[in-house]
Amino acid sequence: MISMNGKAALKTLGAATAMALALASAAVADGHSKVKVGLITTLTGGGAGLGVDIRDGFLLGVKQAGDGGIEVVVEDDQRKPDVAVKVADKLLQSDKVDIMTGLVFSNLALAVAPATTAQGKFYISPNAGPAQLAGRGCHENYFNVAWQNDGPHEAAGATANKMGMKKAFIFAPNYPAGQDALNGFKRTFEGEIETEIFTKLGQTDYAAEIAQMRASDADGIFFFAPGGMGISFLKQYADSGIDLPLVGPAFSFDQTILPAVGDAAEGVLNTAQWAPDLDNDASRAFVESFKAEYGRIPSIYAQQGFDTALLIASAAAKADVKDTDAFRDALRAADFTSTRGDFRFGNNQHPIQDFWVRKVVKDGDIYTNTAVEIAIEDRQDVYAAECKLEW
Amino acid sequence: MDLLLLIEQILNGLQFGVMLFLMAAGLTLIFGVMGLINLAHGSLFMIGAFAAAAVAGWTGSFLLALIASLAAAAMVGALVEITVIRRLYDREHLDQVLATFALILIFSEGTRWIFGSFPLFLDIPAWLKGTISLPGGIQYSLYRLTIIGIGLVVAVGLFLLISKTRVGMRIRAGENDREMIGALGVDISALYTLVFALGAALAGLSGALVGAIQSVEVGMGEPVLILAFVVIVIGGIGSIKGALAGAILVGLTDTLGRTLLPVIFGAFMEPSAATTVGSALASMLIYILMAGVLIFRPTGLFGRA
Amino acid sequence: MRDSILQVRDIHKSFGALKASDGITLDLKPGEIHALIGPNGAGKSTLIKQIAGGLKPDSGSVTFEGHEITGLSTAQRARLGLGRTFQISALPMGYTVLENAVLGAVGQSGSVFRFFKPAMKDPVLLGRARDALQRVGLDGLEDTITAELSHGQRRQLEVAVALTLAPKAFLMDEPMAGMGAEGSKELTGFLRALKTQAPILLVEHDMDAVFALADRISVLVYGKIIATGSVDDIRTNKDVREAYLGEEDTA
Amino acid sequence: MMRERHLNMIILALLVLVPAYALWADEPFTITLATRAVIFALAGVGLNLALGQGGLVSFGHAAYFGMGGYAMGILASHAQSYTPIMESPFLIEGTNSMPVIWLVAIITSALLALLIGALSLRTSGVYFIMVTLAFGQMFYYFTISWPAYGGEDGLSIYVRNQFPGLNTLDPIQFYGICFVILCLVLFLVNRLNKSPFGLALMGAHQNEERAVTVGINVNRLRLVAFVISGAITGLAGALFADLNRFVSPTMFSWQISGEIMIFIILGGVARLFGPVVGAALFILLEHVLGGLSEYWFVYLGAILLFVVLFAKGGIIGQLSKKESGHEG
Repeated sequence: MISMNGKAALKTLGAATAMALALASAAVADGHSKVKVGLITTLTGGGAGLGVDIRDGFLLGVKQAGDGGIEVVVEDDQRKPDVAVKVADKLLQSDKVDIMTGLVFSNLALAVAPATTAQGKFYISPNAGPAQLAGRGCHENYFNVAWQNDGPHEAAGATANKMGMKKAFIFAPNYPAGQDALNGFKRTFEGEIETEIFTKLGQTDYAAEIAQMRASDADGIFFFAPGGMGISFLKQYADSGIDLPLVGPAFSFDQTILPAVGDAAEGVLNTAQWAPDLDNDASRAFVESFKAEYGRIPSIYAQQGFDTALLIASAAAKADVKDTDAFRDALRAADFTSTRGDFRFGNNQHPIQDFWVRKVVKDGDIYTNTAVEIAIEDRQDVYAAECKLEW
Repeated sequence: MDLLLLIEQILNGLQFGVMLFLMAAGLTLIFGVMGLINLAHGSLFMIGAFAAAAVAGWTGSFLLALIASLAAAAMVGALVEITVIRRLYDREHLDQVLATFALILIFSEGTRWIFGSFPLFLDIPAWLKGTISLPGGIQYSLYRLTIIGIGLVVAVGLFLLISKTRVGMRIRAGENDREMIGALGVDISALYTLVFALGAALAGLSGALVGAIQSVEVGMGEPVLILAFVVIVIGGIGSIKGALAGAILVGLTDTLGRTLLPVIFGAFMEPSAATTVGSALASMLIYILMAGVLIFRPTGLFGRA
Repeated sequence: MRDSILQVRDIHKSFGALKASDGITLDLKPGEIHALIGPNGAGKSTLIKQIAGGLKPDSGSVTFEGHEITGLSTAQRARLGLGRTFQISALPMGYTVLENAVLGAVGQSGSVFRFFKPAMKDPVLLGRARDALQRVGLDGLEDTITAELSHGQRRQLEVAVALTLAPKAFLMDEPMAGMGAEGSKELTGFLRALKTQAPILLVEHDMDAVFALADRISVLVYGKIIATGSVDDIRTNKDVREAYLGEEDTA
Repeated sequence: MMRERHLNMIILALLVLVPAYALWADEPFTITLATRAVIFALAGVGLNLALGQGGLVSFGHAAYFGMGGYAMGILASHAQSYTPIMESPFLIEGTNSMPVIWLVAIITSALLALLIGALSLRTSGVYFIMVTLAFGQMFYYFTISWPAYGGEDGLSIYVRNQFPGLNTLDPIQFYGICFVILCLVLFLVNRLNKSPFGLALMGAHQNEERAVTVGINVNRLRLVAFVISGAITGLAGALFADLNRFVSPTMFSWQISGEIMIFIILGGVARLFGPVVGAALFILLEHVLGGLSEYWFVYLGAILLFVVLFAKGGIIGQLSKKESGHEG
């Protein structure tokens, strides 16, 4: 069914958890200071679903790692950069956290991460991976556990090649992440771009774009439309009767929004670093425990939050967080069992990892994703070359 | 761009306009009769969509869902009118703005409290799915065509309601002279509640109709609200006719703008720059339209001086 | 014969089919009170707006002290010296009596765009304001909030504000409206004294006051002046009796 | 109950004492919060001039707040990257000097207010509210979709801008700068309120007909007030950008316009210190309620609704017996 990555670790959940617990308690026993983590994420307003999943995944990870060594302070950013900066100040100045994490959106991460690292604290991104922080603007205290933003789009380009797409109709909202998305796709896509369109950020009616798709000569569509925009597009596209194949990054097909899209998404291929049925023990154990704890299937955001917690726990077990250099080395080692299988950091402290092609399937009453095959193996982002960090 | 595509885009603009009309009609009616600016109108749009999604989820019936959206929005509207809004009629616009802004905060987060942070599912019913062939070979979404139809029926219904019925006569009297209508022995507070509930129901219906092809989520109402304001400013406050004209003008401008502008810029710029500049300008186009109307007709196309 | 200060020449104004001003010609001479009377709907408000500003005639002209003012804004006409009072008191109700008068002085002096020096400590503005208040007999109520004034006092304040403009003519819209008999009588005396400073175009419903005060009367019916003349001329004018007084009798 | 003047003195004293205490107790975050409150207050003082004194209910003051923010962001980002803003027809370079940035923020936001004001003031009442809101949204969408200065990502300025003789990165010193500016603006606005201009502006708000018939060009009067108002809010935007060392299109969003209005109504419309009290209270509520519940906006909405419906005159109106110069 699912091809197993040959190099994937074969540890059982029990072993993984036991080890994490052991390491965490060992950390305290070693006299390492407690690690204080500030988690800022979007808990109110439009993007709250993603933030809730990151938080829940992270807290589950902390819990499984044994909560003795890590203390978490959660704050809401309301999806406003200035609020994010304010609560970041609170966490740094008032709560005196050692590590910051949690932000969902790139524009918020760009507001918070540089200020955090400039104060000698770590920022470990569980989601947003803007190019600015991966290339020339990389920082020794900035880590990304999810992906550089272009990754899923590059994987989508590779997937389009595998699908046999020759002339692509591509669109994304007109904002930096959207512009990066189209560039990422074009980087790996080998066919020709038939039409390229920028839609308005937050646009919910795609009738005009769908009409253009119908009129075009394209043989496939790549799109990036996160959140509500994706729900709207997929429903309207399904109703349009156009049968060009779709491909896109997971953001329009993830567990947080699939129930709202319904059968309009069924069968569509999309790309991410993880899928809920990924065939490795750590992932299986994570999905089971997340379901048991929260009563829903975890999204990639939850998975990223979970992995972030595991990474921090693994470093805390090795080094004292007050010893910044040692702790950084421990983070760089990425000595944890990722739910996505292989995981290591590149020189810019962003993941080098496989991206999967996933397919939306109906499992009973629930829509979810199943991993189909690897889209790109061991992918490192292109910005890493511009990063001057040396370990 | 060929003619068929252009016609299809005009239909899309029309459909978008009709949807805006359903929002703007309620807003303009409420302003015309009660002199109230209601920012929470977008919340009623959202409530309609959530009610429809919830009922469609329980019963599986889209018609019941539409009825639920009308009923829920009208009920919430009437409730809000009785508890909060009627204290605002004699207040300054500033108080009205802030009180209804407060209502937005309460409704948005209250909805999230009840329904959770994730978007809800609401789909087009099977009997409205797919496309039909129009003369000339245009394949057009049956559902979007239905929205245009419903919008036009509502528009005609509103005109008839206001021009032919007793309630309509009272509404017109109320627009012209608020004291007069009280003197005529009409129960003015009941009339106001009715008008507010009617406006709310239209917003709720609009939310449900749109919810089937978009995302039913918290905060879905405010972008539409702001567009509805632009519609009213262009059409003239208090005028149903103006709301219809303004809505269709905004719908067409926005839809045609975002498809045509990048093409036009493409004629003399390199493609990716044309896409960027064209899209940036398209996002501002309806506001530029509004500014243009203001320069020549400060009270809107159908507004009274 | 002395030149007119204000002249209205053949102005026309229509709203659709309704001819609100149908060739009106009218003038105001120094030292006189010229009353404008007419039944409801005769077009008095329309005429006043065309004289004071706010409504532009379709044709015809309004001249004030030799200046053509037909195209000027209300504010510009005011600065030329056209003082105005309203039927319903138009005063900032939250201001004190003195503040209201100073506001008039600010408008008169053209000092609106001074941002730093306090208006209520400016001796020139204060002097002008207090002077005007004294003339209408409100000098004891300087610090009273306008909203707390009686109806008659508000009328007086309206006149005082108009006085701060050192007007060359007054345009008064029903100053007697809502006044008791006592108040009307007092105001009548005041207006009679005022006309020597600047003539008054008086629009008034109170016939007793009009007949007691006016030097000349013009009668406006359906957008036309049907008669202009002295009090006696008007009393005896057949057309007026028919069109106006007759109508009033049957009303 | 006390006189409004005494209340204002107490407020000023608190604005000195709270940060001083925070400094002594080594709670830098409290200073950050106070700085935020002072900057929001300044934005509110700007809007209050148009809204309170002038009766111009602008629902689009985020446009000037954002404009000030971007004035800072653009100048500082060019200074940061050592690239000129433009080279022809003449050279304009970036800068990281606060006074220069403030000046540019004031001028650009004043010009923007002149443009929007000239168009919007053709309308009145509820049209004006909607039109200003729509223009604000226009700039919001423009900044998101225009890629040159970061689009939705905004601009990060890594080092706070410079003020001669001060270390602006020290929270208390930056607070001091903001506080002094607020005091200065409050002093100037107070003079303005009492000047012939202020008398005419508030007079025209209460009775436009009267202002016109005493010969005041009300349109020009309001436009000037609107421009000054926009300029003050723009200055606040520049400071806010420096506080966060970050600007983004959300500074243009309509929620910001709404929040600036909230400061005014919470504190008291057309009262000099209304926005100051309102902003401080808002920050406090945000801090306290935000910690209580994920759904704290519901409580904020309820409090706001209560104040609008039942506590006319805002906090200052409730605490002081003297009515302000006119009926709010």
